[in-house]
Amino acid sequence: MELDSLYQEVILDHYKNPAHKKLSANPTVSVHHVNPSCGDEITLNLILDGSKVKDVSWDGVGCSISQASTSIMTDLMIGKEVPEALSVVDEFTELMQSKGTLNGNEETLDDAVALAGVSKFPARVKCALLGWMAFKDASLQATGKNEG
Amino acid sequence: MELDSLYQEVILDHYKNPAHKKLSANPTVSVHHVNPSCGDEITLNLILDGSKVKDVSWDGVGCSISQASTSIMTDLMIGKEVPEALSVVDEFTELMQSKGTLNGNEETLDDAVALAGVSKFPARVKCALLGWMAFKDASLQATGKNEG
Amino acid sequence: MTNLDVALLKKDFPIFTKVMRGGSRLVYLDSGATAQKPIQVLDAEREFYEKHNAAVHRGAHLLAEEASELYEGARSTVAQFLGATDDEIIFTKSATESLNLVAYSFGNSDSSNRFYLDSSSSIVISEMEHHANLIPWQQLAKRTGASLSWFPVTEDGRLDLSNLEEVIKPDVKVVAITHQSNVLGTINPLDAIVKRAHEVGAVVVLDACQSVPHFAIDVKSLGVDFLAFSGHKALGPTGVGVLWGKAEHLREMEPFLTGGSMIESVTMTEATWAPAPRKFEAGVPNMAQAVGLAAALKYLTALGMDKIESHERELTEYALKKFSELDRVEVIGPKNIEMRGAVLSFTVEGAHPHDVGQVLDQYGIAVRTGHHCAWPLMRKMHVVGTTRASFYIYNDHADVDALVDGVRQVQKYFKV
Amino acid sequence: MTNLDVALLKKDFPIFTKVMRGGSRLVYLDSGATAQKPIQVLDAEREFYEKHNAAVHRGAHLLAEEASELYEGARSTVAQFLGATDDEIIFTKSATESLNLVAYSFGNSDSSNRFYLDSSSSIVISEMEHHANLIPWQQLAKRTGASLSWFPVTEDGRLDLSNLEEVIKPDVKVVAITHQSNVLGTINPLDAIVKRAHEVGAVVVLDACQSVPHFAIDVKSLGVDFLAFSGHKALGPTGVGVLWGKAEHLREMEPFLTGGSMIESVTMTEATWAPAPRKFEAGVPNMAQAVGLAAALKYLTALGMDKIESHERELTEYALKKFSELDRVEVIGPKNIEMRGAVLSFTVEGAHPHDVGQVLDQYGIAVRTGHHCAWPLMRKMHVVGTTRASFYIYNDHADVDALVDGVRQVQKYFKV
Ligand SMILES: Cc1ncc(COP(=O)(O)O)c(C=O)c1O
Ligand SMILES: Cc1ncc(COP(=O)(O)O)c(C=O)c1O
Repeated sequence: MELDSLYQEVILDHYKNPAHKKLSANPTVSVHHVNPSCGDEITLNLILDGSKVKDVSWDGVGCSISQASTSIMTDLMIGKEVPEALSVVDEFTELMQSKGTLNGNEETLDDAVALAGVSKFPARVKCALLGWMAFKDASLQATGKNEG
Repeated sequence: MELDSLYQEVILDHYKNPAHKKLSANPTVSVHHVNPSCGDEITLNLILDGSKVKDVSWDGVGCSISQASTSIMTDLMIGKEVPEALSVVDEFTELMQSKGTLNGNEETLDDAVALAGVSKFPARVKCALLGWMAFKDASLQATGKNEG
Repeated sequence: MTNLDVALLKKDFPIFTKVMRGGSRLVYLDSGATAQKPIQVLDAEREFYEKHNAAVHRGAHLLAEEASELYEGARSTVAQFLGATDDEIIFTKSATESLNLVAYSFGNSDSSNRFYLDSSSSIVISEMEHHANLIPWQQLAKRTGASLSWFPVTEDGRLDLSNLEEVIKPDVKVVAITHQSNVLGTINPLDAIVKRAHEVGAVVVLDACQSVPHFAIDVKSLGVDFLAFSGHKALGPTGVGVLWGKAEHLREMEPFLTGGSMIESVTMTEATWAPAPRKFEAGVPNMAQAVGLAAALKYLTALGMDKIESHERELTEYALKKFSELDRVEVIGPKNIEMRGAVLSFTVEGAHPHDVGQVLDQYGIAVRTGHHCAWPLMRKMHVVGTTRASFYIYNDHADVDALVDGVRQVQKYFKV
Repeated sequence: MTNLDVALLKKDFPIFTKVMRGGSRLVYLDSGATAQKPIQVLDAEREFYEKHNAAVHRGAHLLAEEASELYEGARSTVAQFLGATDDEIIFTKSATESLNLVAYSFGNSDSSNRFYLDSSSSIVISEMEHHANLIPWQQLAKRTGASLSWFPVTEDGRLDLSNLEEVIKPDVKVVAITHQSNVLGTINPLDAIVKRAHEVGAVVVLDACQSVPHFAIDVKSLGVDFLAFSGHKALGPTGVGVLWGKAEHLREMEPFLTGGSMIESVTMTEATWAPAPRKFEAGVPNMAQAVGLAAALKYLTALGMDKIESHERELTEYALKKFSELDRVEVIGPKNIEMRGAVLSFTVEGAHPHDVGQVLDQYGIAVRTGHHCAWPLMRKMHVVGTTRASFYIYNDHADVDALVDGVRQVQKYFKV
């Protein structure tokens, strides 16, 4: 079933047991993002240690895709240097916009390749990107560059 | 030719030699009407003697239909009692809106029956009515009733 | 037993021959967002373009005459459909434009105009408004300094009219309210609202997007002052909406969009306006769409608005009953059929609306998910969003059954 | 020798099979008012309705996905056609709405916004503007207290730019100007205007209704800030227009119509906006019309905008020559082909434009008569109105000949 390419087992797992879904105190930067078309919301706290991502935590409401994707993202980002983290965000964004033509590089994206199927469902791409965009925004703010 | 039912000889005559096309002094009421879709304009002066139409004069720019129709109207109205004049206006209006189904009563409308063909050309009905509507407006103003 | 021959009329809608995801047939339950179109509407539009296309009101030639006659004929059709007179019908691009038109026109009024608002005036809306009947009034309030207040919604999804006289205070100039909620299905009773509004000299603006397509409307007996709806939800083309307003109001109102065809005379520094409805229709209008909408309203009239109403009522009753048998599924909005239209919002415990919609899509079932452009109402109902099924003339019991089965599949798929 | 195979492409336009008054063929010379539609456009619209119809951006289901993709695809097509980026393209219902959008948005700005106007600001237009690019600015001036001034038009129908620096004074915030006059055919040179406007910090709003359909446009090389055009004059459906604006401007601008799909978040008292272009597209959009317009622009692109330009140029030159041979007939506007489009306005001595149009109609010739929504220009040119022939891709020498013969018939009929 086409649906299974969207809802991979690992996604449903992350959905049921999201990682880092509890806001840590004293973030370097805290951001709030919404998806206006469905009303999903996320608050994301980022703690940097120099240029290193020390902690990413979050809270919010959303569909399985946005919840799982955010969960996967946090696992992936924690411990990375900011520039590397941002390049992973770009790689993931490209994967999401690929309309099913890319599979994703497991070496850099790890569990996030399970989301490759989302790219075949244009209405869901924004769900998958919600947490990642929040992370990108927070990182740019934290490192003093603005998004615009 | 269909066109000849629109441009009757008598219309072209009135167009070339319009009657009462020179504003008389000291009108009881003077009105200015425009046809916004083509830019035709008319100023009409009405002089009443009691409830009798003593004089109707006008000036303006417009197509052959509006000029001839106004000219014919003035000939028809001068000398009439206002209520009678207004009922002739209504009769003419009905003729114009008949979409070619009426021929017009020559007894009451006289030369104006020559305009019956206009009713088959919806875009021209407003041309034919311009002077008549100005006259109606002036009469109602002069006799103290408002148009609205 | 339904009142409409659904199988027969469905043949008029080419889209139902489409093969959907997973090879399923189309179960279209999203007419609340936009309705499907019968060939009669598509043909009417096409015929306009193929045989009569010209700019209306602007040419002396045959095509312009024919186009004008078709366009003005469409206006008459709409007027008849609503029990209004021709000159009270304004063609807009959508209900959204219609509502903005009223709000902007009021904002354009100077203090000599009865629609003038300032900081001593107030505007009343409700908690169940679609954003289209909410934000324009927020903005008008912001521009004029008027205050904004609203009728609350009760827990069971009804308008709370218990404090009618306190909500519609003497300073109220506008009461803008929806006829039927696009989320809850609730049909709002208007009599008391209209009576109280008129008592304090306010006008009532009715958002009839979800009512005009579904049951017979007579503007005179409703007693409201303005009514807006969208063509595309009533089987009509996209890109056309209607604003009806009482003639006396339209006479006094300031124009909104300005430009060609809405003027009486123009100089470099000033302009005066043509009478309504022209005053409100600047530019070459959406002629083909108006003609298409007229064809749609004729189609609905031929089916019979009363039959449509009972058909949808019967279907909704059936759906409500079926849904009451589902575990861990909650209907958001009135659970009985009284004063309720053919819209069914629900939540599935443990599954986000977006995920519900996605699984249903796999079975060819098209529903809408999210906040339905009624975000404040979502908060009020304590949900992040809902899944909404909305029924129309081409839906039947089999569609409801497909939906119910689909919801069970959702629960199975997500193990909830 | 023309650059287009008119006989061949005409087969794409069903309306040319129509039999006109007196049994004549259709000689359509009113494309300046609205263009005829090729089947490719009609088919694209119909296919949208028959196979993909759903509300865009609002559903998770397949139809909504497809509709969104088609609608956003149409946006890309328009962007490519203009040399713009996708997010700079706003779909409106018409050029009239596009121009009103800009004017209202500026009027909605508060003093922290760069588009804010007050009594210390001024707006510049020209004497040859269509009412759609005149009255919205009169109204904006009235609402904000800004002053309104304009470029005069010379006796031969050109923009008088001799006092450029005095007209565009340092207090000017907006220069709104037409690219090509819909009455005179004059194409306005923009470089000096744009340069001076930007020097004083003003934005240039271009009314491109009569240029976009007729020759290649690249917004970047034009250097203007906003550009508006109507789909229906470019072979597209009625009910769709475009506003292009520089991304940086759209970011800063206030929204115009408010409602669904243009928000970021909403409470009962406040709302924030989605990024452009969404911010400017409230409500379910004119989806089928946007898709139809994209098909129209693809049709034009396939013909080749440069070919279209030379075709029209050649035809206009021929018509100007033919008209110069007519007695007691005067061309209103430039009499040579330099910086001039395919619009030919004229007066016939002794015959009112309305009467001229009526006689031409008898021969199947569709022209427009009157003030062409440019009343101030009529006064300036000392005429009550003109008869206007406007050419497009489906016109050829035979059409010009028919027109010239028709004018002779007018003179004969009215003995003038
Ligand atoms: C130069 C010009 N500007 C603006 C408009 C207005 O276009 P629309 O009526 O399609 O909004 C027109 C056409 O009528 C025009 O020719
Ligand atoms: C109740 C209600 N009001 C207003 C609207 C806005 O209609 P449109 O988007 O067609 O302008 C809708 C539909 O989206 C609606 O359901």
